[in-house]
Amino acid sequence: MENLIANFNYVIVVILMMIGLWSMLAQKNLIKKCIGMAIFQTGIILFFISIGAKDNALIPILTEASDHKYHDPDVAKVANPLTQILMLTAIVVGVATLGVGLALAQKIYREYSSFDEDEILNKQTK
Amino acid sequence: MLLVLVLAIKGPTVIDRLVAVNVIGTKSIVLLLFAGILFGQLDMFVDIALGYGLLNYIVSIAASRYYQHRKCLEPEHTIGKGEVS
Amino acid sequence: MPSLPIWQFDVPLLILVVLFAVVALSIRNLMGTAIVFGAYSFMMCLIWAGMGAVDVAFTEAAVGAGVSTVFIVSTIYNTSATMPPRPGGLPFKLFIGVVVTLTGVFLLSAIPDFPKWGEPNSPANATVAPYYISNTIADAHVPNIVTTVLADYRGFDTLLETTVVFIACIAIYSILRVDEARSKTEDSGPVDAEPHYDPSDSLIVRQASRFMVPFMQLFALYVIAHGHYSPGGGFQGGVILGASLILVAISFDLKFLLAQWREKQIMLMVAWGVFLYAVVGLGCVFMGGNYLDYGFLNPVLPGEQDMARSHGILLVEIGVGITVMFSMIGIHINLASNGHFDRGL
Amino acid sequence: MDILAGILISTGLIFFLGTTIGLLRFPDFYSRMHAAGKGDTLSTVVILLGCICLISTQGDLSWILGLKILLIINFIFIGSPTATHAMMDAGNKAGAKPWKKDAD
Amino acid sequence: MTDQLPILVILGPLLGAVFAALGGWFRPKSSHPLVIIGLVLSFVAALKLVFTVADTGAQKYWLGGWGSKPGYGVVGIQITVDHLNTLLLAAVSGIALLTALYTKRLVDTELAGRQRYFYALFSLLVTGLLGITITGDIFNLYVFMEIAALSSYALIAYGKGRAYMAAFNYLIMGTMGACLYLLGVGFVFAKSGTLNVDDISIILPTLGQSQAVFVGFALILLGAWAKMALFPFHGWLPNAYTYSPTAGAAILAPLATKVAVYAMLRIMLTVYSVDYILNSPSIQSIALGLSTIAIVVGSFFSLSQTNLKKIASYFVVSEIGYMVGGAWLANKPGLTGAMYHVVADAAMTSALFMAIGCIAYRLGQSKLDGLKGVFFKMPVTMAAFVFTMAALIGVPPTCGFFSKWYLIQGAVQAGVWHFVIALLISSLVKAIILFRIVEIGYNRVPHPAVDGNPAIPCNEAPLGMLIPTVAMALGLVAIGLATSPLVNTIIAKALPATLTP
Repeated sequence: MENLIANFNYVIVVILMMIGLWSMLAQKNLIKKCIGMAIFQTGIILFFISIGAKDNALIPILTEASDHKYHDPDVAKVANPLTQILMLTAIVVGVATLGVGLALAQKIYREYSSFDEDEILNKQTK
Repeated sequence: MLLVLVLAIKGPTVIDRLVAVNVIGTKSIVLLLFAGILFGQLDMFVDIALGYGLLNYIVSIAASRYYQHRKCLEPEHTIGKGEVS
Repeated sequence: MPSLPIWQFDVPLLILVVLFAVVALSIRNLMGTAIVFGAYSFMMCLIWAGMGAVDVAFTEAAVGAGVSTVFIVSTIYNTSATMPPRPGGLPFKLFIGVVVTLTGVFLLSAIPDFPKWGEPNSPANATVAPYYISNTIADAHVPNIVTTVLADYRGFDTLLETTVVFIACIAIYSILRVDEARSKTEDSGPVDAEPHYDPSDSLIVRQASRFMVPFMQLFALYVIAHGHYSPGGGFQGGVILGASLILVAISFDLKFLLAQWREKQIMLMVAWGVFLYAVVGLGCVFMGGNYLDYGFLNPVLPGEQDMARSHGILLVEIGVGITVMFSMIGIHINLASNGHFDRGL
Repeated sequence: MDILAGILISTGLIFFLGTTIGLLRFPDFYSRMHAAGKGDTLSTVVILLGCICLISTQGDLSWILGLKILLIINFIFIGSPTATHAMMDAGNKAGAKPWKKDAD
Repeated sequence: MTDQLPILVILGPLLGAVFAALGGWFRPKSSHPLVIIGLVLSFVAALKLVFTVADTGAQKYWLGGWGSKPGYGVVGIQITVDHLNTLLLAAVSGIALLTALYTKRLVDTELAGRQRYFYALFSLLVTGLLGITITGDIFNLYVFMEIAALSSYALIAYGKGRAYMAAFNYLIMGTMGACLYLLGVGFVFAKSGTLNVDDISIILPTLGQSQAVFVGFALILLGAWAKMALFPFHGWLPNAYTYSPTAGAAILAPLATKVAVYAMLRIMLTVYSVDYILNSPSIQSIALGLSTIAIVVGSFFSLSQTNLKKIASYFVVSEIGYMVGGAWLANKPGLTGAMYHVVADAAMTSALFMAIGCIAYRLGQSKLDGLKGVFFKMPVTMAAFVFTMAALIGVPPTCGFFSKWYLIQGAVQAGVWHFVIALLISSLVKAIILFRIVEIGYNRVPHPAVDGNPAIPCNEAPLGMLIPTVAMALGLVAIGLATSPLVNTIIAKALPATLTP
């Protein structure tokens, strides 16, 4: 239990992912599936970012000001840039996927004039 | 301060949510600036806040355009949505 | 600055985010879902700013909150916002719920094994990452470490990421675009110089947008160009540029935008951005280095190796910006007009 | 300068509190818009002005920062009422009913 | 220039796609040759790499010149061509090249008016698949996975009617798989701190028994399984491949799932190790059970179908079971069989879908009932088809026989009898289906050679489609005959040294 409190962010990640996964699988509405997908992805992004967060660290942009130095900066004082890059990529990939998903949903709606999975299946078998 | 906004978000109807989200957006700008002051690197956060404000504006406009246009196209869908509970 | 109150700042936000997620999925009206999802993304952006990931926050604000909400709204605009109430299906939902809960428990079981939140010496923070922090200035003379890693150390990822955006654009184009034969004839002729406005459209919105768009574009160019020194870069700048044109499309009319940017131009520009990036990489190969090794470009670009890297990064960011900008416009036009390229949101 | 900043920021917060209360307590869409449109814009602008005062004392680049914040203020000042207007219009078209005393 | 070969493998199709996307607007006919040029470049480079690897061992290439830094490990992205992936690399680019030649005619007729971006997407899909195969960085693998996935959604959506729903289901399933994979990468990264495959494999054993690493492994596996449509996740596959246009299915079916299997092999063997697998018997038994069920379910569902394309799709489901099972046997013949089967099955499925595509092109449909007299109408195509089916069943000179031989040997060695039985059942079912098709196609019409019966005009598929099909079918024998050099010089060296013989 203490671990759960100390690693509160991981718990949130898991909860977000459970929400996203649930809505991807259990929701019948296509748009909600897409949004569940996006929530799942943000959960993962949150996970990566919180891996890379450091207590009392500054943002990963070096400045000449105050306790920062251009050359030879204090590594422990700068947040981890690597996870941030990975997540930049993941965000953009996520939006691309969301866009394609929405486009497909629109096309399906054009075909069946419905967003409901069961209704579409009914119309298909007809 | 933010907890009050939670109630606003749960607000009764769709268009009220739109209002609330707009308010949250503007307040987020303020929060971002505060975060910048806390970090001591405000110059980095100002850019984000600017972009944030602009996109918040776009989202509001887009969503309200939705209701403006929808009215002409398919009125039956929109009636009853904006009404107050 | 004394110790940053990362805990107090983030915990309420995190709880709030979960709340938003639940609310977004439980609203029966899809429009409400879209709006609350936008708010969710804004909250996420705040969290990331709080964790020190400014570039991610910027991208999320631009991409996640701004543009993708617009995409969802325009999809709903072309379809329907109502969800018919559907009885039954409870056993299925329960089953999925059990599966998901099991997955969650499985994931939670790993938590005691993780390093503490915010631990500066955790493996993730202490293995490769310090190299980037210590050497960014020496290698590329770019103080924004995120930009260096994005465009140089892991530049290949970014090339592929740009490719992903490019794919998304052409995929959506080929999924949704209809009636190509007809629109071709339209394309060849001049598009109406004086597009007609919906009489119900508001003058106020149009004028305000007219005022804001140039500022936005200027700001976006600043974001791209200044990405070496402040958060931002090709993606963020490209998205904001795209968003400014989306704003034009929303507040005026889709035709107004298409009068300035033909479909063909938009779709060509999308490919040109990727092309620019790939060709900069190829240039490095021809100069004798490995792919994307900008240091070898120093006979062409001004400065020594580190400055050549810096300039190479800038070139690449411009390529990314072009692709992202036009992809966003292309995707928006396709989604908003349901592939007809005539009128929409 | 710090005192001025404090005054401005707390004024903004008070206005913001008013906005929130208004949003929650007002009976119909239009009056809620009233609260949101006015109180929100004003409070944000005032708080941002306070921020400018706060940072103007530190650093040599603060004038650029100040300029940027002024830019934000500018955008909010234009954007927020426009958005409010658009939403009001949208609500009107979507059929939000104004609140009447006897209807309650 | 030789040291630049690894990047050329990926850049060929990538640039080909960009040029095709540009050229499609000026001169629609130009996209096809542009893509072909890119694929030829890639294929030549990949072929050259096979010999280089066989001669000199693994090739490593660091993008941007960011190699290993003392004390930090590899800071950039690494591309690796070693014994494990070089064969698959050559197979993927070769099959892609043949398929690209093959689809020309199909695209012109089937997708008339909509083909502007088809070749660009096709080429990008190949880029993604080659990238998954070649990369030595687990995050880069995710990005390539998404490239391949996004373009395949679009390719499937080129179909009509139910294709959209199939593509949407694939999108949801595929994104879930990719997300689970990414999360697993996150778990591994949180414990190891690096993304490079080689560096992780050095760090992981030092961590000892770590629950996070285990969960990460399980998540990566789940993601890969969802991508490759192993049994519980297979729901999207048959519909997606059946309703996609033939040209799309011809490239998707043989390659997309195999490459996911390869990704799993890479994670299992390079990132983790065989010892790690053997020390987690729960996952091993689950994986073996699932692959057995996959084989059986795939076989039985294929029996009950009436559409040739759908039958072939269910074959894909059952073949996935072969490879996953073989990999999880975690002994020498099993792993050899799995690695060999990845290549062999890519070729077999490709030939199968090409032949079906020819049939569908001429007959206008691919229902079993419509196949009456097809043996007389299209003798060459059907010869290739029967040949491919023979390979799938496992008739000796073809590659299908050898992979099955290794797999059964491995299963017997490990004492996993249910897997052996499933393999035999699957062969049996394929034989039944082959005989059914022969029966319908050959016997249900009056034989034209007998006097008095009407002659059936020979109506072969166009040469542009026929030649790649036949070439691919002959390739099956070629691979089969080349088994022993392939296994001895390349695959045997890819196996981890610690493996019990």
